[in-house]
Amino acid sequence: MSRVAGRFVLPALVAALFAAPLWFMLTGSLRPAGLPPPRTLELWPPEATLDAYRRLPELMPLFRYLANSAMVAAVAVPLTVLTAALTGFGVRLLPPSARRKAVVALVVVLLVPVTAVWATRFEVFRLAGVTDTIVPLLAPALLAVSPFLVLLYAWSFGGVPDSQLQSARLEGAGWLTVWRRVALPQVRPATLAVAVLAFTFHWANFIDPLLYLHSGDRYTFPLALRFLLLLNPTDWPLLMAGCVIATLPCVVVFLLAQRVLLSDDPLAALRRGRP
Amino acid sequence: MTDGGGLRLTGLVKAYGPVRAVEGVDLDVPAGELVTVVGPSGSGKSTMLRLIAGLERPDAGMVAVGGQDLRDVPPHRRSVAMVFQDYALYPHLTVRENIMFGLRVRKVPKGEARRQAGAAAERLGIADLLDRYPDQASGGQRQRVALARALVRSPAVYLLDEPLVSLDAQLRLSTRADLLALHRQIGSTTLHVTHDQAEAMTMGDRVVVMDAGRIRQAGPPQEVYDAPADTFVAGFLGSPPMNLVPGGGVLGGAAGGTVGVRPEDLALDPAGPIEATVDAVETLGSEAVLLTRCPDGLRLAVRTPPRLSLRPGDTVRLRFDPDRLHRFDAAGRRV
Amino acid sequence: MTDGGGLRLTGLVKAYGPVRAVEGVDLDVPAGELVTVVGPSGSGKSTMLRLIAGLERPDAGMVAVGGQDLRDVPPHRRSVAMVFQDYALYPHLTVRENIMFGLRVRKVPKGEARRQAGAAAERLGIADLLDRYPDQASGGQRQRVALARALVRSPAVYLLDEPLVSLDAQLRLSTRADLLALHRQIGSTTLHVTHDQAEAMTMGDRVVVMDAGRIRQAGPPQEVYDAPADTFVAGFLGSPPMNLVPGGGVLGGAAGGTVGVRPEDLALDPAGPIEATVDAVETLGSEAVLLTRCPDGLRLAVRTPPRLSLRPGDTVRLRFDPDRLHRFDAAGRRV
Amino acid sequence: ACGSEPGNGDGRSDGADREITVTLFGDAEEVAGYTSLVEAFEASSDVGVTLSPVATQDDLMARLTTAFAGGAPPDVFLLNFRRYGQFAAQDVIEPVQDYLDDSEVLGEDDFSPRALDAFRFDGEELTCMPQNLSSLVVYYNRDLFEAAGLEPPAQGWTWNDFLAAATALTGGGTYGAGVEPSVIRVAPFAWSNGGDVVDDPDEPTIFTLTTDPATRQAVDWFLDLQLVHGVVPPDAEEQSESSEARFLRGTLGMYLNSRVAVPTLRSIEGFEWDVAPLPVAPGGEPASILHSDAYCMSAGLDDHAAAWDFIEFAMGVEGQTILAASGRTVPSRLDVASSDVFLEPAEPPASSQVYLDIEPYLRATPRIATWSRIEAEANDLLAEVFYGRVDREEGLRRLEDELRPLFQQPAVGS
Amino acid sequence: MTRAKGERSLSGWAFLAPYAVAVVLLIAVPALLNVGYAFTDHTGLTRDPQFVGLDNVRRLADDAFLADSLEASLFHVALSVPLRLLAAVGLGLLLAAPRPGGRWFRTAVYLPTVVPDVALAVLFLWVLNPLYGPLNQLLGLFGHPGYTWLSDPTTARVGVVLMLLFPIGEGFVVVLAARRLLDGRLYEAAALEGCGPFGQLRRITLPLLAPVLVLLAVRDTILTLQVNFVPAYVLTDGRPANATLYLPVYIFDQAFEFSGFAYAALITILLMLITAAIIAVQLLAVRRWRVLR
Ligand SMILES: Nc1ncnc2c1ncn2[C@@H]1O[C@H](COP(=O)(O)OP(=O)(O)OP(=O)(O)O)[C@@H](O)[C@H]1O
Ligand SMILES: Nc1ncnc2c1ncn2[C@@H]1O[C@H](COP(=O)(O)OP(=O)(O)OP(=O)(O)O)[C@@H](O)[C@H]1O
Ligand SMILES: [Mg+2]
Ligand SMILES: [Mg+2]
Repeated sequence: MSRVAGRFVLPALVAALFAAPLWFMLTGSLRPAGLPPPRTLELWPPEATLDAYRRLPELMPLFRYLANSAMVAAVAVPLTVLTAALTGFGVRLLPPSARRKAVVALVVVLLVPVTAVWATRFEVFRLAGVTDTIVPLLAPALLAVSPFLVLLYAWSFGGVPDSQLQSARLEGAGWLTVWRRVALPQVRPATLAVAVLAFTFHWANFIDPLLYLHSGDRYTFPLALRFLLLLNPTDWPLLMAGCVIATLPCVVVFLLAQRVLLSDDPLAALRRGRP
Repeated sequence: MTDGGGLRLTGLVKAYGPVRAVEGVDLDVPAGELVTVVGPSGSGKSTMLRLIAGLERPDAGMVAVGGQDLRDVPPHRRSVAMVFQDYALYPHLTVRENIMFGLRVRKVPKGEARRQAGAAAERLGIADLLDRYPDQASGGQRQRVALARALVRSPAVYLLDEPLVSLDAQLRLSTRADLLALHRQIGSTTLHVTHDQAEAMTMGDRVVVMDAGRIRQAGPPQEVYDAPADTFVAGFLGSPPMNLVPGGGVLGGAAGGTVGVRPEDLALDPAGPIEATVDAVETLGSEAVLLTRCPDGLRLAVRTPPRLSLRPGDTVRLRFDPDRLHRFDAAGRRV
Repeated sequence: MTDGGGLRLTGLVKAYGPVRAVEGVDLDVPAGELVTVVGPSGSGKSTMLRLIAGLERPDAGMVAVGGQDLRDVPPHRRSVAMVFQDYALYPHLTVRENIMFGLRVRKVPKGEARRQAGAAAERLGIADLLDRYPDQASGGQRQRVALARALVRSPAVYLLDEPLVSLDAQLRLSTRADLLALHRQIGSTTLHVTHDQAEAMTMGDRVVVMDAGRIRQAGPPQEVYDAPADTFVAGFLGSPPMNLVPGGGVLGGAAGGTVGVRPEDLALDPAGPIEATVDAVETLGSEAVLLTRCPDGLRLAVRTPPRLSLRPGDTVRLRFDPDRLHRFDAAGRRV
Repeated sequence: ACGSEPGNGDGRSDGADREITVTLFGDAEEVAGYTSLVEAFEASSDVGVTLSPVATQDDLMARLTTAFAGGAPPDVFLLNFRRYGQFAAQDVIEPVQDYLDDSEVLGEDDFSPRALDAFRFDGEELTCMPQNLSSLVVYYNRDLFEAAGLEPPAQGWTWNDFLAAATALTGGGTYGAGVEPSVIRVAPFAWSNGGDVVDDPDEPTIFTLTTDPATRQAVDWFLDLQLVHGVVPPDAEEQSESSEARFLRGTLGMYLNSRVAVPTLRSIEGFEWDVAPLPVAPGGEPASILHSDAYCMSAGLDDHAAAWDFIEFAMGVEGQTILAASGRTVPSRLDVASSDVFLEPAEPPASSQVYLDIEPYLRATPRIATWSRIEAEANDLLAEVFYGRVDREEGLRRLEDELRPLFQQPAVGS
Repeated sequence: MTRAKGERSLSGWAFLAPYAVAVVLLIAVPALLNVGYAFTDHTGLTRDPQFVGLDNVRRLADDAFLADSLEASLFHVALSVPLRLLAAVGLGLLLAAPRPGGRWFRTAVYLPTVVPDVALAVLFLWVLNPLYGPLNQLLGLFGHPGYTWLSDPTTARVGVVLMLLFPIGEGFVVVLAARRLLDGRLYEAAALEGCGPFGQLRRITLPLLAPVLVLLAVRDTILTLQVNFVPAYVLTDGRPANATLYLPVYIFDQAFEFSGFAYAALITILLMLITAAIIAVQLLAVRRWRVLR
């Protein structure tokens, strides 16, 4: 029976622990406004209501902010994946000594604190004439969000044997074709992981819109959440509803990806998903 | 199909750090010839193929196909197909897609590519695997997929790196025949690396024996077998290999040199000049090999018919055919 | 050293989903015996070894070593060493560390483990690779590392899954001899899977022929060769394999059954009863194989001495030794 | 939506067209007010406005610093008084004095002098136009007062009256008063008692919480509310439920805050509430602290005409009325402040006159460049003392000692 | 030049080129500007910074807040990085094995990672709530009175670490994927050589995952020191008594709140040096794992 404990009871406890924050966020958003905070662990609010969600759009142009966020994500996520995948493949192609140098260089890039570039980047954007456009929000995508994602790809591509890459070359494929048709399809779990991480990043990106966007009607949802936070610091249901809306797309994207990403055998899961 | 053009290697050298994998190879393969390459493990066979394919840059020397120097031609522009020792199948593609890959890359229309892939699979007996993935096939089946992938194309040069090792004896025999038929039909220049004595002897127009990054001998198989250029080749081809007797010994003196005799050129003969004790009898079904030892400690292998009632410890007398002796000088070269 | 104890398999069954890899295997290997296992690709050889090692749980049946049922003994507590078909070397360890691994796990002191690893490498001719990583070695070299790793230990049972395929003929021969010597010295019960006819015939005290998850025949090699239990075994052992003539044909009628004759039991004889045309001549150095075709379309392989001046298309006459014919009934069983 | 709008990006630098960017801060409802203001302005003018709101003053600072450092500051930005010194000291604000003097729409005496004075960095020239005039007041729960048999607070009530009321209200899960421990909450009490929190309001070099006896008395009275009398929710209670939430729920008698609380308090349905002035020190005089935000124009831009047009409109009767309607601000325009829009809206508090009565007694904290930093650190330390995490004497001494260097920080941007 | 680089490595560099351009424009140039500013009197508001030499460096020496900030950051890294790594690796390995419902266990572990920083902080304001928060209520079940988490320097720091123990999904997924890539055959070989489950973990899994683990550790160190402060900023904003005034918070305050742009630039350099030093120590410590091979 200790087998069952090891295989199921422990994982289930861990899972419950990690799911708890999200659960409490959800139930928190369903509490009626003005109810005193619960004094015991409460799994479901007594008079659950969607009232907070109804009040949200009245307080701010919720849907415009959401649409702006969605548009940024729609452009930035594919761009991030593309950048990371191409760069990671480049690292993979280098001979071992050069590869080591590239990895060290990427770690150095990773080392540069974000605070070092926030304000000074503005200068670059101003010179390029792109302040108050979507471009500054796409800048992280051009950097693959973080060199970490590039390294993730490089490492995944490492799993594709040299002989396959060479075989494809001999069959007449250029390196871009090899990347697209031989290497990329084999690291789809990595692509999914990068896409999820990129989506979470871009969707929750707060500092870039704060610093580089000026027009209120271009704002993304994380900025809007800050307005909400101020509005009535004690209106927990409203706040939680805002958080739920901020979190929901990430959860949905993740749930779509986890079917493959976290399944017992990602390769098999991908094949089942084929048309 | 392609007429290809011959392959010429001139002074090829390649080292991996301190390891000198290929050390000056010159080879001339006329268009359409099939050459088998044999040599001990680590002798640089795979490396030579990789140099021809352009997957490695030679440290020195030149590869030319059809008279054209390929120095600056990247692999995907060389008209070369290769079967890798480890198959190099694409795990994310089905067997059919694996076979079609090279055609699709070269913009052959999908329907046509499918048809050709189907035909190649049919020929190699893997037609029923077409919709499986490589990891759902057994070792031998995978190897045939790799072969099919090379065969659907019509390159100037085929490079086959031990394409049959994972097949069982029966399958090996039939695939070997298929390969030969195909070669005759397409006529591409082909280099075939193998460890198998039978393949080396039967498949090629010529056999190339490599050792330590160099070509020791190249020529028609029977010629190489009958007149090995040096003791290395003599000891390498043939199973069991030639009995080499430094100094000549019982086979007749050869001061400073070596005298060799093949096991099949020794025979049991109660009146033979050589006396030996039987160390072991290896019965191979159709024949047997006697491992014997002369009183002076010299070991001689003798090929005999099976079902002899000899036991280890028995004493036998052997005769040899003086015409079939091979003589080598002190440096091991044939005289 | 270990005396090991014999190995007994009783009614072993293992299926992967719909694929029935092993379907009821009974086998009894006395302590210290070396058994070779042959069979076509996919016949369940590797699966059988994995069941013995405990890497798979049998669906039914039992594995016992030295009389002890191993059902609930996990692999790391079984005294079993295995050489995997694909080597399974640890990429993060040097060749030396790979060989030492098992010793270190068993708390053999470092110095002692190094010494033993060095000795094993020496014996297999890979001593100069000791400080390289597996990916810096050639295919044949890797296989020897895998072998060395198994050989430094002294388990009750050795399971060798095609341990010699990647070696060239010479190395194979010498390694084979090494293995045999070692076996004699250590005396562990050993199962040796191979595709190589010569190995199957020469190495084992007994040979086991598998097909489709079952054992077709088990016995001393020459006995199996001389008296194959059925047409499958007859066609499987021997290279080229036995000529099988359904209905008997030119070999003399056998209503409903099959008559077989080995290529070495056919001989060229101008007065022979069988007329045939030569399709091909495969010269193997020490001998040649004639592939011939009778007027009724029947193909017969004939083993002959080398250096005959026959060309494809020539007509020859063949004789056979009636005592050496093999007769099988309609179900393919020997009569 | 963004990508499809042609020609965005560098609209302003074209020169010919009249486009300005206005950066300001506020919560969702305030921003809605500013949006109406901008719409009204655009309807009456040829100037186009890009409204660029952020939520908090911290966010505002981040955005302004980035924009200034990057060389593209907004035309107009809203600045709280306590951050003002930092900007004024570095001459990045285009003074409004000349524009106001030339204006045909606005006159200096339309506005609260106290508010204007706060934005004269050198004491002479007006640099920004303060748009509101909030102050620290006491919101109280009328029903609780009645239930406890207390008189509602009246003009001129004293510290003792306050403490007595708070004590009477405390008990049974209810607390008498809620106040956050910070410099701007303590200062009015010190002023009322004749002291000051710093040694020199114009060129401060140190806090005087312990050295000035009058200030010390006020500080002790303030700290005693929590540490001795327990009429203010203790640490854990305050963290669990803020004073504002408590007041909303009806379990807090009095709540000290500025006008900013009003929109939230208006959501109260269960009881009556109103606003009262701060209690006066025994023998002292009334005092409160100025809370004000001002429109500033960035220095160094080519043309300030359009920006001034906007400020003129926002500070005019129409603009101030629009904002006053939100209930959140006390207009700095005294005519609008004393009009019915502010004093008699349909909703509480009934006694909005309180904000105006205190106007003559409003004082401001020092305007030095490092003030916002000093204040932030001081609040931290004060909270430690207020909630008894450190000993009172030691905590106050640390507050004075540790912050002393901040007063001497190199004068930024000199 | 026959010994010229192979076309393959040329192609490799070509694939890296766009990224390199982006790095130069968006990281190198801004970062170098920032380094330059560290030796000026730039406030962030004016546009004509003057070179002041080492004035700012001298200021570092007697900045008591910086000392507090350093202490907070180092405490945070020392506690947070090992715990986060342990959790990610432990859970990754624990949940990697196929089992019915395994996917949902893994999903649950990942979920907190998708919660935006601000939302996470807001949530933990409630979790750590001294009277109503689930954490103190849980402690109550064991008869512990609970803490006023955010009032005491130590518990406040622990609270932040606790909060950051939840979003470990990235490391978790990477460990999971890496573990799956390992050849099952190696485990079989090891088992047959007498290696039990623990031995396999020690001799096969960990060494083979070493490059990934080191990468994760390096990244987590950087993340913890430099990026993860956003939720901390919302949760505690440096309080109480500078206990959570992590370096990035201090930098942010200096650069954006207090017109200390140049000084902030200098502390940024300091932060980078500290991060590099910690990473160097880590790499030295695992040198024998040959992670860069
Ligand atoms: N990438 C490499 N790094 C270092 N040494 C290498 C590398 N590849 C091959 N070698 C060495 O070069 C020599 C020749 O290798 P190669 O693969 O050409 O041998 P081979 O003849 O194909 O052997 P096999 O029959 O075992 O496949 C060997 O000694 C091998 O160890
Ligand atoms: N993991 C698996 N899943 C599904 N089928 C499998 C698996 N492993 C083996 N098989 C199937 O089981 C059968 C027996 O496989 P096994 O590996 O034992 O063959 P083998 O005799 O060792 O063949 P070879 O000589 O090619 O190595 C084959 O048909 C194979 O396809
Ligand atoms: Mg090779
Ligand atoms: Mg097998």
